[in-house]
Amino acid sequence: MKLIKKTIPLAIVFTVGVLTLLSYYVPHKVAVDFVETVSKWENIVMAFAFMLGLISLFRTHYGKITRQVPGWGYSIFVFIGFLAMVVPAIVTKGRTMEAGSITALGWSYRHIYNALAGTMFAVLAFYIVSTAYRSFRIKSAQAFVLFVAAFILILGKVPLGQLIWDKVLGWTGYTVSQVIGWIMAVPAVAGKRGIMIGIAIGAVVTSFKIIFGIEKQYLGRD
Amino acid sequence: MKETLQKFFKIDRRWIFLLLTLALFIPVMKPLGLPNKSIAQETERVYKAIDALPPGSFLMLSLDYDPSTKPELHPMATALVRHAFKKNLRVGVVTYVSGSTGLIEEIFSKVSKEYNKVDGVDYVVFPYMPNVVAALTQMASNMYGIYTVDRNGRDVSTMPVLNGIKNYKNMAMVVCVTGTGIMDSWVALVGDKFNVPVAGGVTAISQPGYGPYLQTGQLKGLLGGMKGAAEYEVLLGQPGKGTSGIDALNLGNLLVLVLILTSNIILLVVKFL
Amino acid sequence: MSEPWMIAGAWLATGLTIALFSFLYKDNPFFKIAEHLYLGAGMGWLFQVSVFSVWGPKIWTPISNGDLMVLVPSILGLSLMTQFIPKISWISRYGFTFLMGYGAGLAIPASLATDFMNQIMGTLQPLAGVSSMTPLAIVNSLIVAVGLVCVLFYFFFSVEHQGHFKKVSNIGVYFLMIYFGASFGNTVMARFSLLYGRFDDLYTFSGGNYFYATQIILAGMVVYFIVHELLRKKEASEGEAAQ
Amino acid sequence: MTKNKALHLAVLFLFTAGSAFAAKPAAVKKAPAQPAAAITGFAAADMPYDVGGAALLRWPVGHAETPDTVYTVFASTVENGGWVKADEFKAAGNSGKSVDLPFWAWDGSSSEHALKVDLNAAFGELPAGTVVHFKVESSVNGVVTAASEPVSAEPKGNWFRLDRLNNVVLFVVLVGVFFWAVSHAKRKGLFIRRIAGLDAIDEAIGRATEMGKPIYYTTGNQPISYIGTIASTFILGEVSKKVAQYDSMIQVPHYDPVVMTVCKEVVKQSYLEAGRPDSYRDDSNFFVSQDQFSFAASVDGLIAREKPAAVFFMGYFSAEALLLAEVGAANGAIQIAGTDAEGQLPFFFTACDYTLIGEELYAAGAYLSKEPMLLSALKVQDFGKLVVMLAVLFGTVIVMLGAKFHWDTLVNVVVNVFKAY
Repeated sequence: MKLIKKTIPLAIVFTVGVLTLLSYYVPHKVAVDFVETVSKWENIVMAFAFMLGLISLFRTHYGKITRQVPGWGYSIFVFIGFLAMVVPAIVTKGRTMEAGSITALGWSYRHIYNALAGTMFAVLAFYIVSTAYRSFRIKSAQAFVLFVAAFILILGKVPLGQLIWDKVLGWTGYTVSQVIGWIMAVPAVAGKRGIMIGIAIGAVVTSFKIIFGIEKQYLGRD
Repeated sequence: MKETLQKFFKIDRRWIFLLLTLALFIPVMKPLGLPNKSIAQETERVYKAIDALPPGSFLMLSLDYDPSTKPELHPMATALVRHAFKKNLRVGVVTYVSGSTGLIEEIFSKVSKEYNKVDGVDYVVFPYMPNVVAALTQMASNMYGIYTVDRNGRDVSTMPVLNGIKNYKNMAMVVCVTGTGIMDSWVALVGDKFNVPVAGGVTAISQPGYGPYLQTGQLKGLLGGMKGAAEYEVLLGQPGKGTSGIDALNLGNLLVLVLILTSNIILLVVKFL
Repeated sequence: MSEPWMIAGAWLATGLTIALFSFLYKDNPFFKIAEHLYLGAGMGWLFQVSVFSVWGPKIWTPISNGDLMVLVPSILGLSLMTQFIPKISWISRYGFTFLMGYGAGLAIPASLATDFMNQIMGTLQPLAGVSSMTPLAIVNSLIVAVGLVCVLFYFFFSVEHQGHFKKVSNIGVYFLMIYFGASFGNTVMARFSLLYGRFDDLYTFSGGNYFYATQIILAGMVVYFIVHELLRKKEASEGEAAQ
Repeated sequence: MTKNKALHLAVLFLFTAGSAFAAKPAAVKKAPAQPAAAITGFAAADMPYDVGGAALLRWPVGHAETPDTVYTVFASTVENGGWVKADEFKAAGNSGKSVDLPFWAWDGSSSEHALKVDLNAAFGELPAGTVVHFKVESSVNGVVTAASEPVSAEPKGNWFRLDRLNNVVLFVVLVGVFFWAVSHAKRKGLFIRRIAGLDAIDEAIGRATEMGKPIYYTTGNQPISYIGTIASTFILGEVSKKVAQYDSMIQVPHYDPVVMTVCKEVVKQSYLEAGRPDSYRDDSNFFVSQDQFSFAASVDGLIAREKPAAVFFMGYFSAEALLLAEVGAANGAIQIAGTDAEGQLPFFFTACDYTLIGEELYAAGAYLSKEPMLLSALKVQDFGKLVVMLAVLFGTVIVMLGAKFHWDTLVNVVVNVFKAY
């Protein structure tokens, strides 16, 4: 039992991992084809995984409706939203445009999906302001640096801010765009690069632990 | 005194939300025309390059943005099309982002009427193509190898707008408006190799990354974000969404600055009280 | 699509937009409806993408053409479904260990190349042109190099950050702060332009040709909040009176 | 210290050994000497270290050549005729130095021209074993001034990317260090400094228990194959163990169904290890949506309604990071974030109480579990950083001095070693 429950899964990780790893160093067509096949396979497995999610979602909300838990009425809208996208998609075979005008799916996409996604994305504008108000308080030298960098970037990105800079700090001989350019190309690069290199090395080590089965907590106990 | 001030720290976020709504919505209804600083050189370079083209030249536009970057890039694309029509240039449009087809339609259904331009005679919109690298490579020798029909399925070979246009050598200029990396492909695969002038329009976030291309002249000019769109509208003498947009951004950014300054001033005062 | 459909679409989009924005005021039934609708619509959109770009061309077409290789990933994919049956849910390990192996194998060389070696080179390479650089440019390149070393030291786990180590790691923190601040500030305007775009749509839909969709829906929602608040107060005062 | 030296020697040896295999002008067929208007020494060979379908052409710089001279390369797959223009370039823009390969895999000089010809662009996919013929013409202002005799080469797929040797070496060294650290850890134990954000986990869970409110944990928006997600599942294991001990409640909304599957296993095992299998609830891991913003909208709704005492954001996040974190903050939760999405770090950093920056996310699982095998991994991470720090410090000095005194070879070596091909 241990063989099929644990050993084989670990063998799969090892084999797929090592072969994928090697394919980076082997230019031959065999390796290229291998990576192509495996990534196609991954695509297919992910398509099944998506169904897993969809079924989970339906089960949850179907359960809420049948058990009539408080707020079950809202769960009906999950199914309405789903059908509002899928029914037109079946009719139009997944095309949003046909002969220069939008199809039923295009209509659903634009007025339901896109309106909702765009709005949620736009809500970020509100949150970015309230976060800024709350957290850009100069309580330490480090917070001061954070504040100054953010302040200059917010100021210098709009024409009015550039005018203000020229009025107040024009005597320095540097425009705010030059200062922004310097911040983004020098100190910010150092900070970002440090994070990136750290991440890279951490990712390599973690991948290594997974391929060699050193980290296998994700398999569960039995 | 101290307590009242400290209350400001815990001010209900919803007041801030309301202020921001006002700051961004008022310019939408009525552009304020807040002072826009002198026009950036990169914007002017795009304008001058297009303005210098003789009437009847073929301008290729690659409009590759979807609704998520529409606020910044749509005004640019609209202003560019207006400029081209005003100068009586022939316009071809290609796209490699599937979400942009509806937006392109929006531009031409409006702007072509303003200038009495006819689809197929003065402009052509090609259908969406998924693989940008393959398409750009193919167009180097013969663009009809991939584009046989326009977006409505009409045969392009007989269209007057494409008379004498076969590959990059026949095009006067390429302008790519995008929120993706597609502009890099245009520069590397087309501009550098076939001596076609390439200019572009990008979002404000990615704008600093194109500095090197501008320096080396691989890009003839660049419109950056809402500001670039507004500047182009000023050059064109037709204020539009870019101009009202930059008003909104001016007010929005200033609001943030005022807020964080206020909160720090209160912090200082509280400390010394 | 005909005119009435476009107007209906405008009303729908306006309603959903305002419903989501109303969460900024407080949680309410309109938001909950929009939220649940979005849940379904989002999965619906992905479902149709998956059907027409994976299930059709990558699974169904090959199988009907006799290419049985796709059965292998299909079986791996199916194994994931055993999640719904707790007794045999361990079978799903076959599916996800495949995904993990693939991810880990890809990550090692790619991270080493782009995020490790190329970043070191990016720091060193500018200095190769030192003979033709202005003093300022040299100083800038050196700031990047020193800053990078300090930031990396901040992440160093093997020594306690005390004494001189503390100083070095503190310098690293300053570089991180500049990056965070600059990156935050750089994003602010982009988010505003998105919000401006939504407002612009709402303004368009407030026109007479859309039968004042924005105003009417907004007014309706305001009325709801007022009535709701009044009822709540009334209930509260009645509750007090009863005591 | 001697160990380090030995290592350096080994690395050096590998690179020199590599250059022994480097592509020497291994011509398949050389053109015989030609009269005046001829390009002599024109040679064709298979392009090394590639998948096939490309050839490498080399010929010496001509005496009569000016920077304006244009070279046109023709290729053909048949014995006679069938010439197709494969490439065209100005003499000034190309030399043996312009082939982008490191010093251990290529020795090009500036007194020759070298060109990689991509044959797939000209002929489509070539069948294996096709012999391709090449010739080159030079011209000035469109007038042909010289031409070469045709030569031939057979493009084929190769088995090793010698140009990526530095990548291999780095990987092998890291693996070696890992096993050294493992054996060291078993003998002596390893020191790891404290990580502030992780010490706050106890506090957060304790508070949730006191308040009788749930804890929310999100694993980001990447699939299970992504490293940040896997790191997040490790941390989830440790967090849920503590949750089980405190008898608090954890809720894990998911973006990816497979990650949910894995997390169920992880949480279940943690409850077992904490000795409270009866408190485990299968629905504590639940699927929300695989669509970015509808996930954010729903989780925002949940946080606003249930008002959790603590929220954990561990994994990779995109724009939804601030959408989630700001709602959590507004609802008074203690928030601990950890992400390797460097673009979102500023938002977590400002909106959350503690933030694990980048690699600290990967280190967290090991730090919390205190298991020697896992702690060894942290030592490898430190070793990697040490390599970078030393490389940057010494590299800066060497490159600057080298550039100043025109030690071109030295500068080239340093830059090549750290370049990814």
